Amino acid sequence: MTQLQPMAEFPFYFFAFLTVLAAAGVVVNRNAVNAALCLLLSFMGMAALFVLLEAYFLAVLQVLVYAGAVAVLFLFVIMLFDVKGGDPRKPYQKVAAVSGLLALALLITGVLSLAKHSQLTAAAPVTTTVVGSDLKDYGYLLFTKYLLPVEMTGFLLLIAMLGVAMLGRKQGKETGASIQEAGGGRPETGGRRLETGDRRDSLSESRVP
Amino acid sequence: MSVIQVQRKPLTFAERTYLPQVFGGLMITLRHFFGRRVTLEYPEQRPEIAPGYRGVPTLVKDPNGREKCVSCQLCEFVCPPKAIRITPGEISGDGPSAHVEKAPREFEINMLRCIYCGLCQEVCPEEAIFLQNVYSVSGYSRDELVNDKEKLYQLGGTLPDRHFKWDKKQAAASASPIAHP
Amino acid sequence: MIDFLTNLPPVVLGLLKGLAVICVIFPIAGACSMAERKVSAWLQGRYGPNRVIVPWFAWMPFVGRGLQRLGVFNLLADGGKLLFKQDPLPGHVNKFYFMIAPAVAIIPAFTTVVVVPFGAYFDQAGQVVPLMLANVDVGLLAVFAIASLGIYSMILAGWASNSKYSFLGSVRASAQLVSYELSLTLSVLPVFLWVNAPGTVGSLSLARVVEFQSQPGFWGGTWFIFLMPVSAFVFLVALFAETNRLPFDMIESEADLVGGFHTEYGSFKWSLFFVAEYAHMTVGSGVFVLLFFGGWNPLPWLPIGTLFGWLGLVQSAGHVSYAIAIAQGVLSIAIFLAKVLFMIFFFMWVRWTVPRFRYDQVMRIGWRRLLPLALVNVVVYALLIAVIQK
Amino acid sequence: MSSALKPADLITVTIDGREIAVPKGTNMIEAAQVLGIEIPHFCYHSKLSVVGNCRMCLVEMGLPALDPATKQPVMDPATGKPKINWVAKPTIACFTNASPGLHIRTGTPLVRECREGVMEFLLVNHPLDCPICDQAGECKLQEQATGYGRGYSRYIEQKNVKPKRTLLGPRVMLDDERCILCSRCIRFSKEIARDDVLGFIDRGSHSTLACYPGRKLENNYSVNTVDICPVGALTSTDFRFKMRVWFLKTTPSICPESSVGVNTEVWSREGVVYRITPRRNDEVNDTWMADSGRLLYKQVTADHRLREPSVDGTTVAGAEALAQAGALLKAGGVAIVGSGRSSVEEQFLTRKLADAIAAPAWLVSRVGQGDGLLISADRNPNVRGALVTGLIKTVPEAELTELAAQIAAGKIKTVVSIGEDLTAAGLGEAQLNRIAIVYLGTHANATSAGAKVVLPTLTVFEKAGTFINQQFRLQRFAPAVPGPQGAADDLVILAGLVEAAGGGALASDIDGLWTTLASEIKPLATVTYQNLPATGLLLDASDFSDLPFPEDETLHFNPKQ
Repeated sequence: MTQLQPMAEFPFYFFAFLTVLAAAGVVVNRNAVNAALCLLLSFMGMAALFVLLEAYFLAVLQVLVYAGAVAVLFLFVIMLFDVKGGDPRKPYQKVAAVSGLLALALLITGVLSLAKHSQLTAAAPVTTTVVGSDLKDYGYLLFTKYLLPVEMTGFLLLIAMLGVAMLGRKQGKETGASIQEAGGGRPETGGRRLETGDRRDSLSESRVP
Repeated sequence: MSVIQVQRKPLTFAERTYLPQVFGGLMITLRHFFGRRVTLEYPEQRPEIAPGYRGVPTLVKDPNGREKCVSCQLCEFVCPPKAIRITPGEISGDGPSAHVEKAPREFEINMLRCIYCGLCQEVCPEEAIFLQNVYSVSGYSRDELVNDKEKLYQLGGTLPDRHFKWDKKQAAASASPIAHP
Repeated sequence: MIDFLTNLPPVVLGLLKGLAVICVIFPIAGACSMAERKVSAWLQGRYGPNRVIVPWFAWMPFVGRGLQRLGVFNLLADGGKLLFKQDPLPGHVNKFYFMIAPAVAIIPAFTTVVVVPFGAYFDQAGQVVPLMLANVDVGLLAVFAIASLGIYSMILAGWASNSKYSFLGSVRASAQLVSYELSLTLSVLPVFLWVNAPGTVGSLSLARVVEFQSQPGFWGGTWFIFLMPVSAFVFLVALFAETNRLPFDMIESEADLVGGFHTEYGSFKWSLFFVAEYAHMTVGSGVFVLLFFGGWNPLPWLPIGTLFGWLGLVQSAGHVSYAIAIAQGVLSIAIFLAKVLFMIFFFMWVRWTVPRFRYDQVMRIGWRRLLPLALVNVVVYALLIAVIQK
Repeated sequence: MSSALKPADLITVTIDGREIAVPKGTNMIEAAQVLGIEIPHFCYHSKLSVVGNCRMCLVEMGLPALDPATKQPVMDPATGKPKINWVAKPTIACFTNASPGLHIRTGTPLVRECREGVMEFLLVNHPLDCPICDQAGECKLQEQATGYGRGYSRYIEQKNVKPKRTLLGPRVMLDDERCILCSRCIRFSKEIARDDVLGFIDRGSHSTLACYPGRKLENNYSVNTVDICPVGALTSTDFRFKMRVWFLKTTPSICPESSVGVNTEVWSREGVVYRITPRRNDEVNDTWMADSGRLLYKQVTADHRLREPSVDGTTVAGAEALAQAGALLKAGGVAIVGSGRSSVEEQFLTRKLADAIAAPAWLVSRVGQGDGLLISADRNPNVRGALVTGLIKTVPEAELTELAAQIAAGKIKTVVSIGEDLTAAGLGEAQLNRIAIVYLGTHANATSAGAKVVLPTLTVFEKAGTFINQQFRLQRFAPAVPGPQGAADDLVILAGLVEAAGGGALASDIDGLWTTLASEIKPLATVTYQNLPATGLLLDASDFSDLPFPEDETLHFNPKQ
């Protein structure tokens, strides 16, 4: 399989779109649980893409670590903290706008640099011995060449975790936090536990009364 | 009286691992696995009814086939869940039981209400109502589970009678010079 | 015929394989539910279900009666009941998640079967060809990865049910599953360290593990349960927790949580959870057998190849004999299946013997007993293997 | 009773060491009762003469010892009180009347022994019939055998067997075996009913109660013998074997038979009335009532009972029938025929209705022959209620001639009849054809059959209310059983009609209505339904003293006084 065949193109586009859409869903979704599940879907799409690249090991790791553990923890935390939904009438505040712009700038920079420094136009031939498909090579690379990036990524994740813990602890006092913007919370928030009539509404728009 | 504080025996290492206990338990259940079955397969096999068992309340007749109940309604009165409903009636005419004067015209026991306490049997002055060994009551409707007089006699049958109170009374009446003026 | 099958387009083949999985696992899970009832009855000195019978079988002189007493037809009755029961959808639930949760439960449970080898035959070159639907290199990890997705069904079911019991059940489930996954994964590391000895091509294939246990010789032919009993023990305990079987069925705990995450479910949706649990159990048992019980090898130090030799089931070189290959496959599957069934029985046996742990006990066992044990186990075996294979 | 007497008339007697002041000549059973001391008795009845033939009320009696010389009481130096000479043999309390210094003792071993002996003899031939005996539960023999009997029998011989079903009259059945020969029934027939048909025949244990040959106990008070029979010897053929008394709930009521206003007790179980017995009221009926009044409960379940509201003969919902009636009332030209059988409250609402639409109102009289005892000539129980509430101004006529004339003149288009049959009240077909009738009543009759709107109401056993009897005594009755499903309380219907006719909203519950009644009707100013005494309240009748009431003398009532 040196080139993506027409037959194989459909799964690629399908999963690629799925991944991107789900990722967008994570950002846009107001309900924290929905967002977390979109994140899961996005992870699964990534795993599927890995499978299409015949990087089974990576795919499995993606599922095992991110889908099987990280997203579960996210959901777990969302449920335990019972994160309340943000105010739907003021979805985008200044902080959100600024951080959004920053993120966009970063994305553009990243894409541009990638386009400049790599051969995106001529796809690299995909071989069965692509780095990462062999367990031993993968392990070797992980503990030598990529040790620093891995550790740094881990450190970043730790910071993110701390941030989440902070936000979770102080929720309700501060506004403009990203988690509040994301909204969410269990359907029974807002003291409407047994009003089943507009359950779906209260799920998607549950707010602090 | 002083309080004796019993110190709990410290667990050994083996006990703290919990594994010997689990293994012991597994052996016990395995013994049952191969052991004798204790289930009674109900419709085919019936449990032995102990004497004095309080089953479905029934009405009985005396050995001469006479209805014993005189509808005194004491059972209706004493029944804690009010399961018994009696419509009293008079025995008129010159039949063999005419001297008893009173008999239930309708006698209903609602088995949905009955709690099998046996107070009706206890209170009956005529020894006409007995909780016998019928224990299986079922029906397709609520009405079916109200035993009427006919059903109650059918369930009750005849029990030996030691008193023959009314027969004696009849004999005395026929011997008396003033009973038939 | 085999040629015809292998020449089918991959999509059709995939569909067929998927269908085969559903057709095999569903009845097995159903049969397990029946077996559970019978085993529990026998372990408690009862008869268990023994009443249902289908007319045609009732006309058979002895077989029908025997099958009836065994409760075989209860399976049909149960299935029919679950299919035709009214399917309740409570008004207070989040309908979308409530509906997909059972599907989310059943998909990973069935998918894991794909990478589990359940038998083998020797081709004419004498090479072992494992019988599995997808021979991927990362076998065991794939099982773990996919199985770990099953937890979403419980989280979704519990959360979408919008009831205290369900929610508590799913919170417990997620915590428990994440906790024991660590021990589970760590416990199998020594096995693969041993299998993937330095100098060989690394693989996580389950077939490789069985192959290792099928080699003649002392170390190679030994089942891993003898080589690393602690690993086997940790794996087994973690497996109980991962499949939510008693004494770890925190998520159901009918004593305190009514029905746990599936309190609000009924009928067919509920039965999907039920089937998923048994599918997990079946696959878990299979993995355990493959890793520690020599897979389809009949006895320790008695590889299946030797058995085939005794039985004359050996392919002559250069000649393709489907008959022999099929006979070998059937025999190996039978051996494997027998072991798996024993494991399933063991699961039930434990369930009807050991009382449920308290939730804090579950957490303590997971983090303060099992995890350190697994870590020490890994270190010890890493050192041991390094010393032995130097 | 004693409070009306001056203290000077009272004498002090001592019963079981406790002193009580009673009028001279008071029966000692009654005196002990005032102190809460029960002296068991069978034959004694406070409203009958004393014969003392059951011997159950034996007590020890003593009088102060008198010094033969000074005729002064001898004082006991130990207690400082007069010395008592106790009579050696017991005496019967029922024949012992209060005399100065009289002492009796009711709890001594001698008295107890006497009672045990009497009980034993009474029970010698008494059959063990309690399971089939209708008196069980209210049987004095049963109670006193439990309270004062020996608790076991020493009698092993054959009991006497006597006839068990002798019909003394159409309503009274005699069971000879159970009779304890107390003679209450004989005395009642002779002294109260003045129909001396009963007597004892034969001797010893063969004594039996019997009617005079060729006669029957069939006077209109015969069932009172059943009431006073302390055992189950006399039973009512109507109530016999119907229900055990311990299931029955009693509700105080008033007999609507005539303007005597006999106080009654309605015995019911689960919405079914089983019998009516008299309730003691010494100002009205003592402890008696007429047999005819006892049967009135049968009208509750009578076949011709109206059970559903209807318009033009078609069954409709109550609200619709009420609306139709309201429309007729609003149309004008209405006359109201009230009823002397309605309660005071209903008559008040009827008056309100008449006031609201300026309609003329009449009552129909029912006059028969009074029997001088408990049935008066006026068979309407509550004509005086209509007078007091102002519904009518004068004693009603039997025929509604004035109404007939007005209908003939075309002035009346609608007649509201409160349970009265207009054809019986003198309206001919010619008149009835010209009017629409709104009929409120309990039972169907010729008028309800031709009525435009029929609104079923409740009988006296199903509602609460008051009657004013011939003595102008306001007496209360309470609901004993629920009415039929489709029937509504008269008060609710009348209040609804008043409102529909534009008379404003009035309370339709008895207590709410009484606040209005008390404020609007002068003689009732201090009364509420709840505080009415059980024996009734005598109203000031001076406003109506010159009206020509039809009643003659009856028990406790003499119009000539």
